[in-house]
Amino acid sequence: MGLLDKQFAKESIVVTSLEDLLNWSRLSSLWQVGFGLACCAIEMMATSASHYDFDRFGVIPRNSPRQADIIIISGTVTLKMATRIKRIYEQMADPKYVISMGSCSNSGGPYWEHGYHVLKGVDRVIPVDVYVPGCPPRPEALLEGLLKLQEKIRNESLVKKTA
Amino acid sequence: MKNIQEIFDILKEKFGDSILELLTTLPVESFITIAPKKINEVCLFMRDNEELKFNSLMCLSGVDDANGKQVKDENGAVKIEGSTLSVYYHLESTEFRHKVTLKSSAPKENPEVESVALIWHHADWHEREAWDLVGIKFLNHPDLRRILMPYDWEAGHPLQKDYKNPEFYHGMKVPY
Amino acid sequence: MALKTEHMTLNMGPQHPSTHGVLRLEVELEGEIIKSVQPHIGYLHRCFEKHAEAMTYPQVIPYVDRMDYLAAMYNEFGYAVAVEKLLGIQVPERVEYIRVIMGEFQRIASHLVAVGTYGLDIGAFTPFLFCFRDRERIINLFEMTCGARMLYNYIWVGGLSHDLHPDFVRNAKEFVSYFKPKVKELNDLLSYNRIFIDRTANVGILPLETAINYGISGPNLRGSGFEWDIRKDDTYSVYNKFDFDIPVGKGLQGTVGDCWDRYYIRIQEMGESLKIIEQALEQLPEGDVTSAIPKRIKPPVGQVYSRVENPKGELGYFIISNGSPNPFRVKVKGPSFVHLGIMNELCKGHMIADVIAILGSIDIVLGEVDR
Amino acid sequence: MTYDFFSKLFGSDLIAALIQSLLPLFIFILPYALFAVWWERKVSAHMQDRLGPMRVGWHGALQTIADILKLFQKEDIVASSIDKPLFNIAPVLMFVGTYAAFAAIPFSSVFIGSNLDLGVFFIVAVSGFSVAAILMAGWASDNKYSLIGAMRSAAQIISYEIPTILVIITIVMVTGTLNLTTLSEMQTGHFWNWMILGGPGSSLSKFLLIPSMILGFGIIYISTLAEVNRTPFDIPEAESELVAGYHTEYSGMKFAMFFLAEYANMLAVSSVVAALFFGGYQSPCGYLGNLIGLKWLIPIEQIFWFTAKGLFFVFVQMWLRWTLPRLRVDQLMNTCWKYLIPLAFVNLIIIGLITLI
Amino acid sequence: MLTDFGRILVFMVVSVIFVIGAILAAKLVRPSRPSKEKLMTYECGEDTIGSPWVKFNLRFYVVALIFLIFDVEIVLLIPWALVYKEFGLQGFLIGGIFLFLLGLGMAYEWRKGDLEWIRPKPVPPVLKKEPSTVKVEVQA
Amino acid sequence: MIQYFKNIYSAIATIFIGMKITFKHLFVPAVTIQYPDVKPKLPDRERNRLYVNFDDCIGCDQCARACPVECITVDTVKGLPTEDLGKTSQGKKKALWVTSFTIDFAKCCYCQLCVFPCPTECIYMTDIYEFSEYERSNLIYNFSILTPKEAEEKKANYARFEAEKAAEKAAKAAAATPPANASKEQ
Repeated sequence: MGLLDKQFAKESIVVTSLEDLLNWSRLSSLWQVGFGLACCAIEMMATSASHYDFDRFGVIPRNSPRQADIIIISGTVTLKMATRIKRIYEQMADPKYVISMGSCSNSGGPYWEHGYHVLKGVDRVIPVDVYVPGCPPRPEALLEGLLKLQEKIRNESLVKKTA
Repeated sequence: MKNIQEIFDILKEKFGDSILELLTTLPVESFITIAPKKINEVCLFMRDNEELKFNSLMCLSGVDDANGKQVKDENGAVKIEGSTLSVYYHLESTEFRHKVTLKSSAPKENPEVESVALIWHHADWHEREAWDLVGIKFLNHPDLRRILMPYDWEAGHPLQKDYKNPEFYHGMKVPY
Repeated sequence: MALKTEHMTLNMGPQHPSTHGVLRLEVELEGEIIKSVQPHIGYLHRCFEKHAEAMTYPQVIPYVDRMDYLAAMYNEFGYAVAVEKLLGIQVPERVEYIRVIMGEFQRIASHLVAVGTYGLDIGAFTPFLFCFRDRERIINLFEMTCGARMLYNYIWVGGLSHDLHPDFVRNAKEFVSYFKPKVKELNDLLSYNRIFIDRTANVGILPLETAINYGISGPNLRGSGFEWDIRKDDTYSVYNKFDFDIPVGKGLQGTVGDCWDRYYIRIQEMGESLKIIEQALEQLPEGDVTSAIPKRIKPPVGQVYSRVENPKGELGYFIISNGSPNPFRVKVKGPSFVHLGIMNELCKGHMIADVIAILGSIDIVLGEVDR
Repeated sequence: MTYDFFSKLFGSDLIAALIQSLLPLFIFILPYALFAVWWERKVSAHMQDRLGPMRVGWHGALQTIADILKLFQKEDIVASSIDKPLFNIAPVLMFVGTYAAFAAIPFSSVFIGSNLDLGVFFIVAVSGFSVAAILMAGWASDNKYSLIGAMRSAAQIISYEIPTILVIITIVMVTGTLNLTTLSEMQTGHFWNWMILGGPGSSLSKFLLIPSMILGFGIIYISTLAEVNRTPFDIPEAESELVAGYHTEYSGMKFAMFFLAEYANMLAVSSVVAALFFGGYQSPCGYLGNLIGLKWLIPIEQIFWFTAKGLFFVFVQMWLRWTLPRLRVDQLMNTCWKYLIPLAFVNLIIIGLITLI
Repeated sequence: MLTDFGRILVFMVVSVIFVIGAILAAKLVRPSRPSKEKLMTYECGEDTIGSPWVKFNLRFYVVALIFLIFDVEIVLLIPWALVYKEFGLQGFLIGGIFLFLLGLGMAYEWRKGDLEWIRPKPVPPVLKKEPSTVKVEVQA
Repeated sequence: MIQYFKNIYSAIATIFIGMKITFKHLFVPAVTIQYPDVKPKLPDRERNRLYVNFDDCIGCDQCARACPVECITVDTVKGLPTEDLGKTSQGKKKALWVTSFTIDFAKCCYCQLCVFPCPTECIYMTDIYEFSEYERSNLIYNFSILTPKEAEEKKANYARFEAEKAAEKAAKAAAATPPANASKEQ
């Protein structure tokens, strides 16, 4: 049972500063599952290419989900693919995050109405942290989504939330 | 370079009854209709004949003609009965530079068409696609499985005009 | 060796770094030798054909973009050509020229991705990023013209959504002069690298007759040494007004039709495309680009099969119209779909690493394979 | 020697040895590994017209620390079908092999973990640990990619050991010693005393040796590249074919250990190459300490030169990695058996003849 | 006084402790949320087909064998390399003969093709002209 | 034999050529745009998030019909003849209350087809691309300036108006025709 599985009842200086350190390290080194689905994957590649350079944020593609922290669902999730995506997500080591990139993975996108083989939103199989709209989103939009995710991680807490 | 009339004449002479008709009234493209059980022989002839040499199959498409009449079943779902499923073959000869369109129709209840997968090898996948999406059975096809849809898809052939999508697939909700 | 090793079945994909998307290859191995390769596709089947039946003719265009998303402009081009044939309309000359310019830019962009990812497959990371860097410039040109980076909805039936941006011609010329030395650099870095040649030459040889029978087209067919290009051999638009060559595979580093040949065709084609762009920019006529767009598109009953030379090969549209504003049936013959069918034949007897090399050299896009 | 110093200070050999062994880990290898990972990312980025890590610290200087801290919090997945003992031992063994090699590398004239007479051979032998570790990792993972990667890796590393040893023998033939400290001491003075330029002295044979030595350097550098699985010989972890090779199933800290070992290994082989051919910790142009009469400055300068040379060769490894595609496994074996080994043989004989003159 | 190798033992012990310590220390922090799917073997998200633990290619043993021969011979060469200069040309020739034999063996292996990594010449796909008439069962 | 040395030479030579190129690029300034700090100027035809200038919207539903994705939903209710609904900036009189005008940006494919048919040019694409969200429901934008309460009110108003009109009509009809007939009609 590690620290990250625990929930402290009370806040204390040690807990919060440790939490800050851990959150900082997690948010600045989000390794990504090297995984592209469709059109958005090309924009994702463009984001890691020279002009936008994902590496600036510490994002590097790892091909094995075991070593990755973040999965960017970049494109249309079909029914055939959905079970695989679920498994790849499952096989990532905790803590892990999901960015849903583009209309298709947000809600089925242009294929929501007649797409008999399209999953209408990847959040039906895995929990999504950030939705990046666009079809495909500009690389900057993806980066902005990443910043939003970093913001979310920064606010994560080991302290039990009191309602 | 031969035009479609000349090709039709050659075929008619060779195969007679299997070649049903030549339709030239359409505004853009004309096509030759061929009996579905004879299509493989005709195609083999067209590929190997010295005058025709259709060595390339450009495209093979399955189409649900939806030319029957609409029937509502007890659940209110619309079904089309008595229509035909057709296969269109677009052939080309890279040597003589002529092209031709063939069409072969089979009734929807028993959509059996002879396979040309061993004549032009890439028809293999096209036919699998036509089976998968439209539901045309290709006789003597080496490996007629679904290709685009999951192998365990049970709800039928989605490009048929009266196709109904299932509610759930492997526990995932399908409609929006 | 008399002793046989057991066969091992290995899945490559759908999440695999070099299957270019969500392709799954089921590889049967004996040691490292391939016994058979079974491609499983459909992981990106987005029901294009069903959508096309539910949309009006102009509404299909955004979906057409999303098929071969690396060459969206060319997909639109092909679709527009097909529907115009069905409608029997003539489009203004300026529109044709702009279409050709855009199409050729798209060809360069698509080939850049093909070449770059091919380098990545072989293990060279830097050329990949160089290619994407140059592609970004082309994308900027597109973005300036129509506002989108990848999926343009720019070429419409009968015309274009926008006229060229006033700065376009200048920027395009700038790009042409910028890009020429980059091709040489890419050649030095990758194409003529000894390791790269060893990895690709004499690998995955595709004889011409087999290629034709398997329906291979485009750069892959030319790589097998057949001078066949729909832009010249079944000309459409205004391609007959330009002077350009069709590069064919000559087996410079090995046998005709090997991976290196197919790769090098793409490099050469980028140069040819630059030539076409230069000529088109010179001859660009004046005119209105939206004048020929029909108000309501309602083609007569009939059917058309029309094909264009997509960067990946022969892209055919088979459209059946029943006289309504929605197409009755649209069937797309995507070159990638056809090319993938020969994987098994090409890979037999090679090693695992060669599967990647072969797959990269036939340059598929899964969006087009599965539609 | 630092060992004697500590030994006197604490009056115990064991404590001295402990300190001696902890020092390189904490003052050298960990900082170096942190630096090298960041540096590799920076070098690759700038070669590709990018910037690399920028967001944490100055030009992303804290990036690796964040990475390590993050890997620290990552779940450790031990899949159900694997061979658990082997799976757990592999990262330990991998790191031990690498780290033990550092025991015999002279960081300066006063600091060496263990001044073995068989120094070079010890390093070569101990690097065989990594073969075992990789094989274990690959086998235990119950993963096809891992297994293929491990198999390739084993074949690759043991094959490339032969040219390495053959080149080392040529050095032994010229110098008559296997002790790395002695070897480094021999190359003192200026850079023309380095082995790559024929070693110390000014006889005719020195000049005759130069081409052979350059060839020998080329061979050993290529083989060491292969031994640490760097591009163009990175087929065991060939990303585009085998996902992540032998460490596909590893996550969290265990993966971090493989990572650390990889970078430490890069430095280890680089320093061996530097010690054999480029004077080890020796300065190329005399010591400032000698010049101004401060004797204690010399070891510090030596550490500097040692680091500089080591890092330079590590840089070349990175440079190659971001330039070249990777070889196929059969070509890899061909390169070794048909090119490097015969050439090393011929080189050996030529050097033997020259030294007789 | 520890011997030289004793010190190396200390080095090894330290590194073992370091690795195990680091992994155990991480255990204090890291979460542990195993699930059935997570503990499955990763194979690109697909079900694995068969075990990877199959009989592997003999080629690897051949390489290992050749390596072993070379390694043993090289071990014999080291003492020779250290001292041959004392015996002049004669000393060199003794080693030289040995090396020659080694080289001869290598040349033999080369000729025999044992150095070739198995790479059967792949045959380019040849077109089968005639369609087969064998009936293939159609899957419904 | 010559081939053997040629191979070695070509390998080394090409490797050096490659290394020269990459080394040169170490000193080429990076092309990277440091996004959150530097934002590039986007071209004026940029196609990102849609914006509806609601003052100009007449509720004609053209955009919703042009949309291939059907991510635009426009609900309208007729204004009362007595009400003044305001004018568009081009001086066209509005006749419909647009009770809701939602665009679901989680579905939108940014194809710009909705922009062209708009008669008042009130729907257009902007260059705002930074609008990622933690919740998908936040991606549904409602452009209508009417609050739900107002919308309800308008609907009720119109329903009442309709009812009144119908009643009036019925009364008129009842007055004009014999009651027996009227009951038959109903």
